Amino acid sequence: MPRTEQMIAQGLTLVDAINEALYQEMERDSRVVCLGEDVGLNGGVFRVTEGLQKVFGLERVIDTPLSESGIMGSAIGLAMAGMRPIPEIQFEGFLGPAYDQLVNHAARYRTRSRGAVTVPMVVRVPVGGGIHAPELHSDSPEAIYAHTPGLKVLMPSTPYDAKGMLLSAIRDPDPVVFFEPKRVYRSYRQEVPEGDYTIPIGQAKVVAEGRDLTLVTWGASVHQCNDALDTLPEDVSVELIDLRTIAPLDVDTIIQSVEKTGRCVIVHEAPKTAGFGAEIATTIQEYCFLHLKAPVQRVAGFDTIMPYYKLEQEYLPDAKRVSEAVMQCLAY
Amino acid sequence: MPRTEQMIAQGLTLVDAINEALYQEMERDSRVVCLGEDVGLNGGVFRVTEGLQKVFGLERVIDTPLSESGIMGSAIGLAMAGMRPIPEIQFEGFLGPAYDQLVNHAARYRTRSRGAVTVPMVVRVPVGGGIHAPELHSDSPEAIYAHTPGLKVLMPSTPYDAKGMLLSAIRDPDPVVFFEPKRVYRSYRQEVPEGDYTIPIGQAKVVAEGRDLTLVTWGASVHQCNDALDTLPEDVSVELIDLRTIAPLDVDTIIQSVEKTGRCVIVHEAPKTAGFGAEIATTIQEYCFLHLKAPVQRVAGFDTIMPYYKLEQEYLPDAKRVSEAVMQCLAY
Amino acid sequence: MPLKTAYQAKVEYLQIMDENGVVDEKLAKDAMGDQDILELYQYMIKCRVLDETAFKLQRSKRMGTYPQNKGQEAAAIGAGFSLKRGTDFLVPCYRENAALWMHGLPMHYIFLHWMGDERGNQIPKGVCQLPLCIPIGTQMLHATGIAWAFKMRKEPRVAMTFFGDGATSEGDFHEAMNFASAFQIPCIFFCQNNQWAISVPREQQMNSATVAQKALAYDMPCIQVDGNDLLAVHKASRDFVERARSGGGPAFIEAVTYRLADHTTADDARRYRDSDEVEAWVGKDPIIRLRKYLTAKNLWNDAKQAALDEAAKQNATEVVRAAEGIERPAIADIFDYTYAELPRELALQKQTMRTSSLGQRPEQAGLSAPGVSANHE
Amino acid sequence: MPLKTAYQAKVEYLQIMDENGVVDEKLAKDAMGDQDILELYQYMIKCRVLDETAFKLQRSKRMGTYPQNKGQEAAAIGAGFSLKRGTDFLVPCYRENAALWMHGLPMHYIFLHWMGDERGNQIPKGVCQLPLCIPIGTQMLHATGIAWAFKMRKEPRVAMTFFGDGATSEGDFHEAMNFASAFQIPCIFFCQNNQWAISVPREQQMNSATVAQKALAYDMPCIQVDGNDLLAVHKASRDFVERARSGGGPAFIEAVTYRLADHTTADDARRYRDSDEVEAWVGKDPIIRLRKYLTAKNLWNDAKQAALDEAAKQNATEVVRAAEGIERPAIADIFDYTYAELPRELALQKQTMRTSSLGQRPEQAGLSAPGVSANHE
Ligand SMILES: Cc1ncc(C[n+]2csc(CCOP(=O)(O)OP(=O)(O)O)c2C)c(N)n1
Ligand SMILES: Cc1ncc(C[n+]2csc(CCOP(=O)(O)OP(=O)(O)O)c2C)c(N)n1
Ligand SMILES: [Mg+2]
Ligand SMILES: [Mg+2]
Repeated sequence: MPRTEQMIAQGLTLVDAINEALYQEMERDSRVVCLGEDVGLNGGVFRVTEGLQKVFGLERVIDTPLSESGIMGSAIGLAMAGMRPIPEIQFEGFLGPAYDQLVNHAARYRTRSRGAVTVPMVVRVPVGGGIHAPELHSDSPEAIYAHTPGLKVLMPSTPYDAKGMLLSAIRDPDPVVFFEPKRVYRSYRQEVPEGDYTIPIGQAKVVAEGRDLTLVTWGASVHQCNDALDTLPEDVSVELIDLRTIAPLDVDTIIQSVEKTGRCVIVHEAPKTAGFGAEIATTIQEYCFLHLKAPVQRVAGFDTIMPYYKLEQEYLPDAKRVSEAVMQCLAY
Repeated sequence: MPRTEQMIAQGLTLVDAINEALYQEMERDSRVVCLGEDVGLNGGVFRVTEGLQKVFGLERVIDTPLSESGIMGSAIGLAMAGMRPIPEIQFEGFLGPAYDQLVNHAARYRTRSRGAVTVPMVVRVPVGGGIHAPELHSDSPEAIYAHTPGLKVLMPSTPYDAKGMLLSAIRDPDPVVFFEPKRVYRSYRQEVPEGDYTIPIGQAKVVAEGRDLTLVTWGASVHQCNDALDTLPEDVSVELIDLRTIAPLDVDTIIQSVEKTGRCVIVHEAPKTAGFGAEIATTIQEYCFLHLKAPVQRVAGFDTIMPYYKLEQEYLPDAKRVSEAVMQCLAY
Repeated sequence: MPLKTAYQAKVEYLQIMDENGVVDEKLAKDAMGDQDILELYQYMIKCRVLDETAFKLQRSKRMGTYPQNKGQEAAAIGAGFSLKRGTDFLVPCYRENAALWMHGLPMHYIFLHWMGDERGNQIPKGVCQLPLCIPIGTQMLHATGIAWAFKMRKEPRVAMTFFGDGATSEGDFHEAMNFASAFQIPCIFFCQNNQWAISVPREQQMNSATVAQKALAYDMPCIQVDGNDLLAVHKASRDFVERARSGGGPAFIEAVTYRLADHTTADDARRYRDSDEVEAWVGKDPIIRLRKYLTAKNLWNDAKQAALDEAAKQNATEVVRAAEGIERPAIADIFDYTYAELPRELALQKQTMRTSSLGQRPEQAGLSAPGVSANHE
Repeated sequence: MPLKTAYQAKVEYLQIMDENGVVDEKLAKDAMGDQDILELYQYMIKCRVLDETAFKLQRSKRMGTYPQNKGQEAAAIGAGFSLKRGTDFLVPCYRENAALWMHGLPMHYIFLHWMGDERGNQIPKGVCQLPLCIPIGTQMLHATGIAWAFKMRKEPRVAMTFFGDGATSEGDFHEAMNFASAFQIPCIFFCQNNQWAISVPREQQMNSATVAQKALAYDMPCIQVDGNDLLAVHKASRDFVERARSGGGPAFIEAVTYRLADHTTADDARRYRDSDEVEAWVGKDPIIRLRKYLTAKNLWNDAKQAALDEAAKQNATEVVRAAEGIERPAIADIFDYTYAELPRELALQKQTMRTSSLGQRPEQAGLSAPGVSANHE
């Protein structure tokens, strides 16, 4: 939606930036439609689609029945028939009922039809913990979808990236899962260009340059890692990489950094075992074996169910756990 | 079912062994019921439940509607109410529609109810490629479920292990996903004790001892790896580990081996990226960093959709790819 | 064009007590007696007060997001009252507090749940119910499975599951209904059609005239009742429960009611619905009509109401005290309840509260004690 | 006990031509003309011969698992014939070959599919259909989405999706029906009720008297037709298709038919069903009754049949030649079609046919060329 005075003065939140990308792309491309539970008049439970129905009408911003498989499956059909659907799944926990349509259909059509049928769509999903939400509203399932060939998996951590990445995603000819870290939704504002710009899918970002150790993360954890950097001793120089795209992975940016630093800590909210951190650590030891001065470490969610909110802060990796792991890795 | 003459003379196939475990446990424990598509009169599409309905009746060996979420969800209810359900999902591809019930319910009930409600059940699922089956009948989704706290994930590779592991699984108080590598179903026979025995969940097996390199694998790939061993030069001594249980992982057995050999190759059918091989490789470099003489390597499925059967042999890791990786790792 | 009729069916609607508390005498004969009405009325008042209490707790940040029950008390309790405590099984969604309490759940459990504490789900032994269910539509299959176990073991027990109008759009609803019908499982499906699923009105959720007719797809007996009419809800529930208990199979009940409050405390319903509509339904409040009925029958008066209001307030205070008085949950819980036994890696995580291998075995890094932290912290 | 009726509905059944080829003249008036019948009859014979051909190919290991269509030709083609080629969209399951061919798919594509070759799914430009769908029940949502796009763009186009009786038990069936109904999407749901889902008979799959009544849950127009009666199938399909095209919304058709063969070539139906039942249905074969009808009308005779049989055989030979004559698929295809563009890691996998990093960059191990293999191989 057009910018408010607050946005002009203070910048955009993550919610604002995504809303702006949707608004601008819907203006530009009449094939784009948004659909999902409560995305219309109510503007979505996080107000990400706020105002869009008023501008683009009931036919392009669609309140669907409470039916995630229905949303995903019919969005697949819309995409096949030449539309550019942007289904919203209200919380990452509710990807569950839509799993089959996403993994066994959206991801497979191009290859199973040898290019005759394609599914250009962007599945928007709020993700992650830290907002005192009820059960199944705080998970981080990105590894599941990164393990699914045919899908691209994105997770911006800043308003600026969110807008540019979402515009890329909508224009991408393949299905994209666009995870939005809900903890960042309104946590701060940032200056974001008003015009059209894209951030290429598959490019990580070096948030801070450093010599001694590489810190790799994505989503809300980028901010925890940034906090951790502030607590480290002056003479410790850490390179912080925000993955932005989880699949396909930007191997080169990671490798270049670790070849320089020789040490790496990976941070994510999802449970450690078989989380995406494992893929990164494995890739690093494959390619940087002779450069590594210490084993790659993972600071991740525990291998338990994400707890209800009284204990969620203990579950989520925080700046303290990150900086401790950094110091231990440096001491190795 | 009682042994046939062929079974007495030549041993049991994997199908026979699983059938025998089901038969014996249903005799022993009246709470055990099997349910799924075509598991009754038809004995399952792979004949794993052959004959059971005749012995135990329509109430304990149940042909359900074509409804995987229904099978999984009602099995959860049965388990909660004191039964010991063994749902069969006809092929791993059809876990998709049951994903939500398995991951967001079966796996979570103990923790979300702080032990008040538990889900002791075994989900039997034929898994993997290599039998010229149609689409979605040849996948290997074990990493997905290994990334799900609350589930145990098993995949036997031999008739002997299958019987003992299935008996353990049925008696386990938590939900177990029991993957049955369909390529092995009837590929050979093995002597299997007739009586009751269990193989503890969480224990890997050292199939062959060796000095120079550790080969870690599970399911049907165990046999490919065995074939690969035969093709290696005489003086190369490889330790082959069959994981058997994927979650919880037997870290100790792997670490002990790699501390000795200093090299490791992991083999699995699933796509490489974020596959379970990544977890193992990461764990190894975490714990055996100073012992490693070469980067841990993965011989896995490609990061593509499992192709239709004309090309499946090119997709699946075979003895050649395994032995080549072993030799390259040794040459590092 | 057709030659013959292959199937026909209809859905009937039941109301016994109207908005003015006037009952249809003929229909009322077989309904609940005045003593029961009196008891349940008091329950409903307590429930309403607790609902307001929870709302206030949330507003003062002493509770997380909370979904109010306001206006739906008759539906919940009329149905819940048809079940045998300790025998029949109740599988809730999250908007039938009164039914759960009636069926034996200590009231502060539900508060604990919404305070972000799993102990609110730790159903005491002997209380036959599952914890609240957040993912919509998923719990009906559990009820179906539980009731199926009763049938397999030939126990004269029934399961009842609650869900909203929105929940009927999920695939799991369909699969549960089909299983229950195909295997003639003693499970009662109770839909609280409160007209809204967050911001989506029922007519947009589905194109059908009633929710109840969804049962026709499964040849399952069904009825639509005035969900704000305690008597109608209870009579339909009781009859179907007893029918199921005696082997008659599953049934579906649509209770037509209304969500008088916002969807949850995180919602603002003024964004999407008219206050006129809400006003109209305020007049149909299940509590108001019961009071009118009881007053007309000389079973109730202002003094009794004042005493009840006071008791309800007192009760709320105790519930809040119980919910807030509990010690902070142990962090060990998140590990100890993942499996019956702690796997080794998880035990290590529990012990060190770390996932990094160096955090778990600092000796790897030449550091000494587990959990050692860098000295700058 | 109820006060009033909230909803009522019925399902009607249509048959125009009976098992002896005798038509109900009144009903037949508005049905297909004899020229069309003649053309479709020939199509059905070709389809039957191709079906037998596929069966034999499987038995001689020249094809993988194959699901026969035998006995269901009238259902498939009667429905398919109601669609406009190149305009309306057809979303199949896997047992309606005749409909796909009729709708423009070169016949050998389906053979290629079952020969384990994705090129069988590479639907040619201008042919408005999706490839065969293996996971049951999942494709109906795609049809719903496609038809929804037509509606959004105000194109006078319709989608039709095929599925079996078993498929109606899946949650996705329900979600697709509800979406189509809620948004009044021009999608026709065509159920081939062939009485079996592998070994599970329809009466065990569901407890309802008809499949068609499932549409009542969504207030969706529906009909049950004799699925072995080409005229009835076509009339119902055509009417609903045209109704949808002109904005009338979705509809559901249950075609009562029978799977005369095994479920697939991997199945042995004698394990679970009586030969008596099969025999009874052989008598209702859609081809037999058409031949009787045409013969009685003097439109057909033995000589014509002999010529047709010969042509059908000839056709089958050509189809097999086309399917088997194609070069082996390039292994590059599995990489090239994963995404529109090859990501770097995938390009490396394609180039080296290795996933091990040392296999991809052997120089890491001090070895020279990519793809180098140990010399013992
Ligand atoms: C599977 C799933 N999808 C989405 C949500 C988010 N959500 C919570 S409540 C709700 C609406 C529920 O409506 P209804 O079933 O009518 O119950 P009510 O809230 O009206 O009692 C939605 C969409 C959820 N909890 N679970
Ligand atoms: C989701 C899913 N579950 C299970 C299967 C295995 N399976 C293949 S066909 C079939 C029966 C299908 O019955 P129906 O829908 O009646 O179609 P028909 O084969 O009779 O044409 C089953 C269970 C599948 N392909 N997909
Ligand atoms: Mg509702
Ligand atoms: Mg069928």
